[in-house]
Amino acid sequence: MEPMHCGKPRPRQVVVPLLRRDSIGASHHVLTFDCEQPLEAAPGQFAMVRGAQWGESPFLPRPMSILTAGRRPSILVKVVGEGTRRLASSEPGELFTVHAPLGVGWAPCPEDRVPVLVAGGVGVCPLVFLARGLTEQGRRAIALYGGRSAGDLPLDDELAEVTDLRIATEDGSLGQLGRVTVLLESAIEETKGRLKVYACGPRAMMARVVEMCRAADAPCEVSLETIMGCGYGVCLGCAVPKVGGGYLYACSEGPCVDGHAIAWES
Amino acid sequence: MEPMHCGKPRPRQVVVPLLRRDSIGASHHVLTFDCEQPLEAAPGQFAMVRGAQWGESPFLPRPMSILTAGRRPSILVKVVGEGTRRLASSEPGELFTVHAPLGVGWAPCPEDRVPVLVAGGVGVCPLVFLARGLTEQGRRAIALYGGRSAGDLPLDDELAEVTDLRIATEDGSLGQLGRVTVLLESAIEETKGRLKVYACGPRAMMARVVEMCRAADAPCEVSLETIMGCGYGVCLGCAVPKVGGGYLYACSEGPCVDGHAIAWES
Amino acid sequence: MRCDPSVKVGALTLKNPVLTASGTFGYGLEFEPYFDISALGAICTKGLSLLPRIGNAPPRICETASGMLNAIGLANIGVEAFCTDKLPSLRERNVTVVANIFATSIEDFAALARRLDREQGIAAIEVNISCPNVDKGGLEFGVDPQMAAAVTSAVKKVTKLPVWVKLSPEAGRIAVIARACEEAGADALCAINTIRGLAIDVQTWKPRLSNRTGGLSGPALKPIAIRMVWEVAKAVKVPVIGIGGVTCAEDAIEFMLAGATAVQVGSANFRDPLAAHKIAQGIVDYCERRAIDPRELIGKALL
Amino acid sequence: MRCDPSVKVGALTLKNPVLTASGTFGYGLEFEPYFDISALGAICTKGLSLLPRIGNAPPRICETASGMLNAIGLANIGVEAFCTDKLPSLRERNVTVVANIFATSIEDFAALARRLDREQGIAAIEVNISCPNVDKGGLEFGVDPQMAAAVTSAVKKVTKLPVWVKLSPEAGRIAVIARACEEAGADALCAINTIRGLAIDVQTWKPRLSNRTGGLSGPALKPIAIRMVWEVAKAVKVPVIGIGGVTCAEDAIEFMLAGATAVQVGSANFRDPLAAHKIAQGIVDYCERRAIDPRELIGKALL
Ligand SMILES: Cc1cc2nc3c(=O)[nH]c(=O)nc-3n(C[C@H](O)[C@H](O)[C@H](O)COP(=O)(O)OP(=O)(O)OC[C@H]3O[C@@H](n4cnc5c(N)ncnc54)[C@H](O)[C@@H]3O)c2cc1C
Ligand SMILES: Cc1cc2nc3c(=O)[nH]c(=O)nc-3n(C[C@H](O)[C@H](O)[C@H](O)COP(=O)(O)OP(=O)(O)OC[C@H]3O[C@@H](n4cnc5c(N)ncnc54)[C@H](O)[C@@H]3O)c2cc1C
Ligand SMILES: Cc1cc2nc3c(=O)[nH]c(=O)nc-3n(C[C@H](O)[C@H](O)[C@H](O)COP(=O)(O)O)c2cc1C
Ligand SMILES: Cc1cc2nc3c(=O)[nH]c(=O)nc-3n(C[C@H](O)[C@H](O)[C@H](O)COP(=O)(O)O)c2cc1C
Ligand code: FES
Ligand code: FES
Repeated sequence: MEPMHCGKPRPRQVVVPLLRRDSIGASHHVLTFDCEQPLEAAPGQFAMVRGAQWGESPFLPRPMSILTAGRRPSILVKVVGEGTRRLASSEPGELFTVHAPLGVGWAPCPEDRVPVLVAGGVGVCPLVFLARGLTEQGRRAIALYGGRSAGDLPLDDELAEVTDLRIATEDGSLGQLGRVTVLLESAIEETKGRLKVYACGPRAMMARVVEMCRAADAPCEVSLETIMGCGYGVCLGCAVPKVGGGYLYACSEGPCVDGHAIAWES
Repeated sequence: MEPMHCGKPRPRQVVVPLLRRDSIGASHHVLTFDCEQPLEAAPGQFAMVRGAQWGESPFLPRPMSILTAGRRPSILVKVVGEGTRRLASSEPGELFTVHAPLGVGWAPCPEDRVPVLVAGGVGVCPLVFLARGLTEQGRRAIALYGGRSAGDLPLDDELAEVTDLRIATEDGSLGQLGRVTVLLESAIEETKGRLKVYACGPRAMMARVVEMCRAADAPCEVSLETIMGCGYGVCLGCAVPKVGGGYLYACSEGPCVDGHAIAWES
Repeated sequence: MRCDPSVKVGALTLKNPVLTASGTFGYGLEFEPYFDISALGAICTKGLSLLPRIGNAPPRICETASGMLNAIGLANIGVEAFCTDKLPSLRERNVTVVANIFATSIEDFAALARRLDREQGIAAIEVNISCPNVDKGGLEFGVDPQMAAAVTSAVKKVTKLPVWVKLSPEAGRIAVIARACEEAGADALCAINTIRGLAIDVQTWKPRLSNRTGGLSGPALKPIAIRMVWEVAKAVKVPVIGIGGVTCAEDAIEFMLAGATAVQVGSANFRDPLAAHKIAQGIVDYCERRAIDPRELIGKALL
Repeated sequence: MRCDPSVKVGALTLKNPVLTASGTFGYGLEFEPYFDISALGAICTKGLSLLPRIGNAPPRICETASGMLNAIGLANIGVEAFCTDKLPSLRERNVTVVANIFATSIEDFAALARRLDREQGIAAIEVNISCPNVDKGGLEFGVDPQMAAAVTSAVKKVTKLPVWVKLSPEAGRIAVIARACEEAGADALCAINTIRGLAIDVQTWKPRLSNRTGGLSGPALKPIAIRMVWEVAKAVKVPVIGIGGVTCAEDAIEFMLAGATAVQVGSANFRDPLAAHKIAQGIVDYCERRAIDPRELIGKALL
């Protein structure tokens, strides 16, 4: 895997039309945009997205992981509030400001470790992108994907194409009964601790994953989902407490960061 | 013509989908809504309209003359700012709050006078509605319709169907060269002053029409287009200065009022 | 669980915590076609003065981002006409009426209260010491604790009705004014009135309102209003009534969590005549879903 | 007509009337990938304190209707690191730099100014006496005319740089503070900083920000900001720089018509890194269309 931290493509803000909206169930929607100039992005980077016609409210753009780059970049939106509701109900042709690529993507996986991707809900996006990159390099990741029930696992098919996918649901409606951490336990055993974990999902999940990796002495990167104002380092709104005090800024020092560096308890 | 002031239908606010949008040139759009319960309205009454998904900004609904009533009521929108831009760019299926019928419509035309409708721009709406009502009663109005050029005369065909229509444009691109007041001069002569004028259009036009009617000793009703907050008499935002001091409220005492009662100069 | 939405504002029990704000609900009777307004916590009348006022020249309102400016100039029919033409109908309909009053001198405030005290069917007097849109007597009373206290006690002295004082957000420290009014006998404090704003037309280079400045209301104002309600609620023991940008039940609940016993719905009435009614219902729904009593919300975020 | 957009703020000539507001533009270098920031009127740095500050615990921001609340807590790298790590690059790029400073005592304000006075490449010092988001030393200086004047003259005494004072909207009478600062030697007045607001999560019953209150910025604030700029511009002779909710050229022009010589673009930078650049261009377009000089706009609606 190529170094993703250096030689980062330059972020730009463009106004582009929505090309298509693919809705997966009621609350997940893949939005694909039509860009004249291809969007170059590395797995784990994100975009700040806002409807060009939203007027003054909602005021700020919304951070969204980049699912695919290129001329037709896409994101996966889960409806949680007004901004995501508007994104989810937009129609092809509508104009959006897309500010991307932003942030620091995933770091390469050491040759001697198995990449294990742990996804929860929409946290799957940056991991699908990562898995595709790994596949291109001829590496195959193990993916662990969990949710409350089968309906909370968008893009499971996409993930299955490029990984060795294992699923857990809390209600047992798909895959193993229980949380994704059960799957991680097996994966740690299976790889005899020679794994590198990449995790993205709810905060509580990521905290638990990091804890398990610490016990197994395994590296663990996480993609942080904090509230963001600007997405490019100028508002200082996205502070995340670090181990040992102080804060890191999720948008410019992350979103992909060393999970062991985060003070999860705070 | 039945008395429109009394026995007014009760106003209601409903949430209804846009059924169709018919655009006339770039800046005029007829919006037709789909109401379960028919909208009962008298010519000259108006609706307060707002997109149900606009969020908090634009904040207020926009007053729009009712063009047609019934199960599929319609309005004609001219784009002048953010609210009308949003109305004009909305797609069938989008939901709107429609609060109608509001205000006092046109008063009946005395049997011994010829109804003469003077329209400027989108002021044509309440006059088309009026002309249709008059036609149903077996009366035919003279309509005088003016604008800067041919493109400023939406619904001229609709008006021609139900009136004896005469057109004036300032650039001479359609009808007589000049302002609509030139046509009014002839109409006053033609009817030997036995006319009742109904006018709706830009303030300056209405002021001039009222002045000419005063000189001819003819009754003249106008439909006021003031800024409105609520449209139903509770914000006191729509004050219009009266002859002799004080204000009348365009939404509850109008929009159709005796033109001679308005202090146009102020 | 069926919840009982009634709240007590001092000795007065309101059917529910949703009132309508002065100047945004006419005299109440305008809502006849829409719903039974006696079901509301209360309605606050348009500000009443001793003599009728015709108000400011137009334009009186304009829209701003998520809000609006108004400079109505306290147009009203006068206290006398209110008592004879409006109040009897309201009384007949069993509406809980709060009479909002406005004057340019302490004497006139007292005279208004004295006049209203003679009437049946008024639940409380709301003293507006915070109107930004009149030449005289609006803000002075609201930004100076001594003046605010003087108006409050002058009104208290001449009426047995509960006296609510409506605070201005333009006082540097709203809690200081609030405490002064409480000490002077206010039975409840209402916060906030509008904040003065200005909008200029970049085509004509003229202010959008004839009065130049106007009071900002609507959702734009809400975070400031919530903060002020929180500050006032921490500073006083009497009930606080929250006002500013309430458009939905969640907004009302936010005010209650910040310390408000009840809320007033203002500009939202312009968008939807049923706004207050729906908000009251929404609070009941929220509380039933959570199996709590609406009164439990009051001040829960005060910590 | 080709128009020359430059404006004079006291003795200082700015390339155009569009600056970027403190705390919304980092230290400027973050904009390297987007455009040449030396083309701006000026950039105001994130508020600098004597020692680095890590800022408040998250959440630090939340969105409100047409605006946002922030309680960053003046996180900054400290004046020393600014002078050694950031300023040289800015100087090299010919950026017009306004150093925004913040302290909790008059002595520290003076110390900051003294330190900055030693550096080349600083066009002016902007004294923030109006930060609502710190425990100490934010608002006290901004709401009391004596204190505001004391800070101003302490800073003036130790620097030859132009001193701008950034006013708080929370002073009861902003014009009084403005006049006090002018008399104490301020070379320009910047208005306004954010107004404190509060937002509460109705699910968790907790404030949305860890600091509880935060400063409201964005278009929601604009009418209040315009009104205050108008009041300040009427009260003083020194230039006024307008801030609050500027998102487009029309907003900037509105501020200028109200009396501002220049404007600062704040939260709008979060939506669009090119916001300030586009606004500067929009003002030129507006003026060329009307064949006027941008300076002619200043105060045209003051009457
Ligand atoms: C780097 C990054 C990548 C992300 N990728 C995706 C993605 O691919 N797909 C997706 O659906 N979502 C993603 N998110 C989360 C998404 O940004 C938020 O869900 C969205 O901003 C909420 O906006 P809203 O207006 O719908 O909700 P609001 O009404 O603003 O808030 C609703 C709830 O969501 C919380 N919230 C608000 N903003 C954020 C935020 N930035 N992150 C997390 N929670 C938030 C609020 O605290 C509140 O509880 C990502 C966030 C980050 C920081
Ligand atoms: C009774 C009545 C009937 C109307 N009927 C129609 C109609 O059938 N079709 C139509 O296109 N328009 C009609 N209007 C005018 C329409 O309401 C306004 O054009 C609209 O509210 C402007 O909203 P906006 O957000 O687009 O413009 P804004 O951005 O709010 O303002 C743009 C410009 O329009 C002016 N304006 C704002 N509100 C009004 C208003 N209520 N009346 C007049 N000017 C206003 C502003 O002062 C400004 O100069 C009617 C108005 C009234 C009072
Ligand atoms: C058009 C209008 C007229 C108002 N008139 C009065 C009034 O007469 N007396 C008063 O105390 N407040 C008056 N107010 C203030 C409101 O009662 C309320 O305090 C303010 O609008 C904030 O609430 P909102 O954001 O819900 O509108 C008026 C507000 C508006 C918008
Ligand atoms: C995230 C954020 C941080 C800010 N930090 C500072 C600061 O450090 N110093 C300061 O004087 N003002 C600060 N401000 C205030 C802005 O400079 C500006 O006065 C305010 O945001 C209003 O302008 P706006 O509406 O254009 O954002 C900050 C504002 C925001 C939103
Ligand atoms: S989101 Fe603005 S600094 Fe990170
Ligand atoms: S528009 Fe509100 S009273 Fe007429």
